[in-house]
Amino acid sequence: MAPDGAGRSRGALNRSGLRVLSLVVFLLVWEAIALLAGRATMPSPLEVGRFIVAETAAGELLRHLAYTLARVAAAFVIAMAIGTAIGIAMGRSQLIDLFGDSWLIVLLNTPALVITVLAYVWFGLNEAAAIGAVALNKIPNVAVTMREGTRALDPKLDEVAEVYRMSALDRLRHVVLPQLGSYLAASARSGLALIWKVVLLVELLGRSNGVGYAIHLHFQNFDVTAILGYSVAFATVMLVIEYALVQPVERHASRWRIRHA
Amino acid sequence: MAPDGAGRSRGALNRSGLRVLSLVVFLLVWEAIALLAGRATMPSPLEVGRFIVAETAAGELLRHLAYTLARVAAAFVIAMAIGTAIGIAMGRSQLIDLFGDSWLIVLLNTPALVITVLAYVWFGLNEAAAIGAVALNKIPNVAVTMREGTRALDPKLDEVAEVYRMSALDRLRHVVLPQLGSYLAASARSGLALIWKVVLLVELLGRSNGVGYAIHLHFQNFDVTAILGYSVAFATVMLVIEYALVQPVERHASRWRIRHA
Amino acid sequence: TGWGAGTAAAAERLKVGVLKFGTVSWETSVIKAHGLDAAAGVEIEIVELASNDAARIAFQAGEVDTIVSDVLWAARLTAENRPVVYIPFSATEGSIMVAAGSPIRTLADLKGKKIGVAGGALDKGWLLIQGYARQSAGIDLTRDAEPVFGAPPLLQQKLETGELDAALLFWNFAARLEAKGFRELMPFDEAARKFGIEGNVSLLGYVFRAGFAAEHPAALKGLAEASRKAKALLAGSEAEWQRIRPQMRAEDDATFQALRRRFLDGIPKRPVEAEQADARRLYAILAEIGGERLVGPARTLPDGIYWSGLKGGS
Amino acid sequence: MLLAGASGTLEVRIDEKRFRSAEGGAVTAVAGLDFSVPAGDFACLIGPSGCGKSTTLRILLGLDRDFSGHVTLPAAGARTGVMFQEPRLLPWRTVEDNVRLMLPPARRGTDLGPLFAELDLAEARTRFPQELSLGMERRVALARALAVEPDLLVLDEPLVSLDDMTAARLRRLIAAAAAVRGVTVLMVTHNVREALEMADRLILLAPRPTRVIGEERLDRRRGDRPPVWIDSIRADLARRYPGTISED
Amino acid sequence: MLLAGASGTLEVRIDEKRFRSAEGGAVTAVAGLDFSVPAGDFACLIGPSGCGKSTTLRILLGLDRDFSGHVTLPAAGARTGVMFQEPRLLPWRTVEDNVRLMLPPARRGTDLGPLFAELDLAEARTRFPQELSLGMERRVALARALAVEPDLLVLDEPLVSLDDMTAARLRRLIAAAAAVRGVTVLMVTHNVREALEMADRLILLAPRPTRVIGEERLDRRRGDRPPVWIDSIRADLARRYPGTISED
Ligand SMILES: Nc1ncnc2c1ncn2[C@@H]1O[C@H](COP(=O)(O)OP(=O)(O)OP(=O)(O)O)[C@@H](O)[C@H]1O
Ligand SMILES: Nc1ncnc2c1ncn2[C@@H]1O[C@H](COP(=O)(O)OP(=O)(O)OP(=O)(O)O)[C@@H](O)[C@H]1O
Ligand SMILES: [Mg+2]
Ligand SMILES: [Mg+2]
Repeated sequence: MAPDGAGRSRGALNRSGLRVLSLVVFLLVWEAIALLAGRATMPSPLEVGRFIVAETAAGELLRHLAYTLARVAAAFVIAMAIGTAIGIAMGRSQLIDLFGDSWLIVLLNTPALVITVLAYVWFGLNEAAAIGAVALNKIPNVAVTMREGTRALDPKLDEVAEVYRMSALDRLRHVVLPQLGSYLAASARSGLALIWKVVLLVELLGRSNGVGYAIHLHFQNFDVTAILGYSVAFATVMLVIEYALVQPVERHASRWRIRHA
Repeated sequence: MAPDGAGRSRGALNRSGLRVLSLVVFLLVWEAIALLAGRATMPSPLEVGRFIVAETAAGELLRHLAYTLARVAAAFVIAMAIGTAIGIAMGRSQLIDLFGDSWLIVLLNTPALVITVLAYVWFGLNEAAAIGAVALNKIPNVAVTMREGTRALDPKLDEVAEVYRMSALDRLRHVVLPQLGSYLAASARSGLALIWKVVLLVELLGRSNGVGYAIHLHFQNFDVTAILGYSVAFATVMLVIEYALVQPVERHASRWRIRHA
Repeated sequence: TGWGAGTAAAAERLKVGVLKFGTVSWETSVIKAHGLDAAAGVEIEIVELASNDAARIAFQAGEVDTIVSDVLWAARLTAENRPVVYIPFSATEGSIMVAAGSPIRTLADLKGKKIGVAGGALDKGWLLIQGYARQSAGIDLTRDAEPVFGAPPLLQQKLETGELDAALLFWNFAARLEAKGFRELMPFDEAARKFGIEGNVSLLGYVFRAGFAAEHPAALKGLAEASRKAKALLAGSEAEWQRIRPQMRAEDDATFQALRRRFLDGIPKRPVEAEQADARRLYAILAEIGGERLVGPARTLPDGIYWSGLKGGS
Repeated sequence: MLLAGASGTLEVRIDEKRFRSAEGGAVTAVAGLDFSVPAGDFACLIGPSGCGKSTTLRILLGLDRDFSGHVTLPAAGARTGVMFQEPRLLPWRTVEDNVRLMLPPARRGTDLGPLFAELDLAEARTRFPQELSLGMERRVALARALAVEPDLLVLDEPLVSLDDMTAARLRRLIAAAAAVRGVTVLMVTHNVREALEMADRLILLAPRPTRVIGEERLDRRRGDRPPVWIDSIRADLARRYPGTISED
Repeated sequence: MLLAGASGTLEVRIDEKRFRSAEGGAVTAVAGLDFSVPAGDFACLIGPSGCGKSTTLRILLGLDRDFSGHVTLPAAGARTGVMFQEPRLLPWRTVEDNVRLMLPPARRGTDLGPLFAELDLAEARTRFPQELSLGMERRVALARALAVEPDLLVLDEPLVSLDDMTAARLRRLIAAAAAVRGVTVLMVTHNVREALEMADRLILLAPRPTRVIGEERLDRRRGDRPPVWIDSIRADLARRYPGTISED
């Protein structure tokens, strides 16, 4: 009933408006907490901002951030690829599922600390061990999610692919992966977060750079401002990736869905 | 073509057979690694088993395990309930989604260390802070997964609920939650694992018991046998929960699905 | 990364794992600044790590040739067939801190109090104080008080806010607290002396794989030499301290002074034989209190832990 | 706009309904459609495939509010029984639960046995929808619509995918439900014979964007309409609406 | 068991097909069904709702191998065009992609324009399935089945949910595709008139568990079957198979 033409641009306006509002409220809440908690235990957003600027100027922040992002990216790609393959295989074949199930649960429930330490001890304190350890921590999570997604695949569409003799690759691209879309999105997002948590540990235990290393150094001095500074810097990078990359891709991939008013 | 009657019991036999086989292969691989790596950096399954027995006899293992399980359970329940509620709300309402989106990403990408330290600093070195910190680490992951699930809900079934004026509760129980089933399963499984990873950190930073504390204690001495012992003990508990509880429930909840031959 | 094999790198190179803001890095920075390593015929390569855990992993993985760790750990590794040798680095130890105005005056006053313990249940200081409290005041701190284990920075903060009544902290944390007006209830070495230990025992030291040490005695000798010279420089020169001050992360002058004083107090001054004798005694006591959970299979300090190259010299 | 009046008459006026397609571009599905069905009447909507019938039903059911126009429902708080064009059952609930869960809470305890028996679903009550044939699923959907004892019954092609025998039986069942005083029925069908057998009025629709191109009242009493009468009316309609109703 | 012979004849023998239901208990869908369709023949399967028609099709398509019996396909490596009872389109692909992706790689580049035009889908080519009406979705499914230029065409109620005009046009389209030498067609329908207009043979099925209760060859040339002829055959069949085919 509203004139149709206005709908789209109004939507776009609302969209950024709400995002900005959300950010403002976030900063206000933070400031309020800082006031209540006292400077020592909770620095204000401004102080953290100042720290970020100073640390960036010193060249430290960007260096650590770059190392961490590179590790996150590498581990992410490896974990998503391997985890998805395992998950689909387990979801499709009962045999593989029964066999691999317990391995998956054991791996899932092995502390990151244990995996990391063993990786370092066996393969040395190097980038490959670090990234491998992170990926190994994340693979079972991806696999578990993708397995559920594969189990929820629509057998009716499979039958269509079967009678029309689609090639395995076509099936994957056009039938399977689109159905796994939301599972992929979920495990990519929470996966990035998990990886980042593990990267911190991995850096803490065996690297000489990266945000995890930096955060731990400052933790020794209980420098909450610095810890929050690094944390905020990383989260900001993730926000940018999310809004500039992930969400547009997601919107495009799910444009076929009928949206509710 | 196979006589129908035999199918079910043969299936059950295969099932346990495969599981046992899988376990045996797992232990063999482990033993092989232990032989290759040398006792110091990788103890054999037997040694770890002996440690578990000794530590259980000393009363240590069960005590730490019980503490950790209690924390895991509490944090799990809290995180699943709150995370699911947030996820559904964000999936359903574009307004809430736009507003909460950036908060979610920030929380998702805040290191466990930061959340844990702040929780301890603000709320004291107590159980509530520990469990709260764990739950807070896990909530965004649950929310992200459930949001994807909610977005994938079938609008056609919603319309049915609408025209027949189902109550909100009935809708949730009979229309929404069953569709979210596989998302719930995925986030419960990988969630339990994440929680357990965070619990270790939380226990390490500020608790005087629990598996995380024990592992760290032994880590100080680089006692790989002990670390693996605790890790295996926990994984075993999880395996039992999985096979005795989660999988039967899951099978029952998805019995309506047509299974492929 | 075999034990005893050592790295096949050039004989005179030595990789040292240090914590960026840790005390070892104060020393190595002096060494580097004055070229003390080259003068002693060894080239030190510094590998910065984020935590003690990281240092131990790096050492286990053979990524660094030496780290500074405690003698108990060295003994344990040796007893577990991973022989190491040890060169004393510092005798500074942690202590129990309480607020300036705290009513806690003696160990007996700890009864019913919340005590933060930085190193966990098997921390050597914690065990020693436990033993001493039992002996002197007849109280079992694990039962009669409420120990809280946790990360040192967190415990320091909790002591400052009053959530803890006392905290057993590593010496650098204790120094910071001291600068803020906190009071030492009882230093570690005081407890040790109560058990018949004669002098300061250097419980921290450089640890090397025995095989590496055997193959590269010159490198070890060089490090020991450089370390001694660096300590001497620090003991005698204000300028040196001003130079490493940024690394110390001292937020004010009082903290800086406290850190400096404690560091200098901890410089090992006794012949290694005396050290070893006291270490042996202390080890036996700790083994008794802590049992196998603390010291591992060895009930006595294994022989040959103290690097033989130091004997008679130092 | 959606209003429930007390008039008892179902009034539908859709000035325009446009869809925006995902690939950009707009599709006008309905333009200037206007009809009304008096309380208790049985109306059939007939129009070519893709003209906008289901869209119209969704609008009058309140499922789509993004249109310009106005809908008046027969009575405030009227119960509605709906059979969508696809079965739309909950796959994770048994046949029986699929029907029972949609009942108003007060009627949840009703004995559904007779209804299932009439629909030949007695033995399927405990099965899950995916274990049924499509025709059976559609019958469950019909059971769900009838079980609520609706004041307004909206049926989108209820009788396709059924064999002649079953279809005939279900026609009688629907007619019986419609015979209850005051039940207004709106049924989409492509089967003109079926419409002529059951309806009080036919509403003939244009291709997309749809509007009403003709309304026919059928005055002869339902149940007393022999095949010859149906054939003659049909031939007459085919002559008058050549693009909509075919010769045979 | 599923074998592709060189005989050219489609032979289907299903001794028994049982489903195990999720709630326990077994459902025998087919018992002792046996029929064959010579190469190039157009056969219609007619049977009551839920008797086992779709199950039979799934078995002969090789989608269900858990049965006792034997299937021989017309030719090894024959291309099959299938229209399932529901449209089964890929919701995340456009109409055009839905058709094109199912083509054998060699034919991916074919111009689909004429086919879409005949099915009145020209303007819907770039839309997604959820933006179509059900009747349109069904037409896309038919387009998909015809586009592969099949040797065997299997259609499960292809023409429901379509208005008379469209249905008549599509009947002609299917008949034209079937007229190509050697294409074997198996079509399920509930519309006896439709079957009598299009088929070379009718295969009449019993209620569940289904088996063949009668086979009728229709010798009169397709395309030369006036309504009177169809009506008379139909009346004859209704007399001979009273439970399966109704009077009018
Ligand atoms: N979400 C949508 N986006 C774009 N176009 C749509 C959408 N939904 C429906 N349409 C278009 O609106 C028109 C009417 O669709 P509708 O489903 O109402 O047809 P119908 O009359 O029910 O047809 P049928 O008899 O085939 O079921 C169709 O052309 C369809 O393509
Ligand atoms: N997976 C299943 N589990 C149990 N029973 C099933 C299953 N699939 C089908 N059936 C049963 O098998 C019988 C035959 O089903 P089928 O789909 O073949 O019927 P149909 O002849 O195609 O009917 P319609 O004309 O309604 O489409 C039905 O009674 C159905 O309930
Ligand atoms: Mg429709
Ligand atoms: Mg069927």
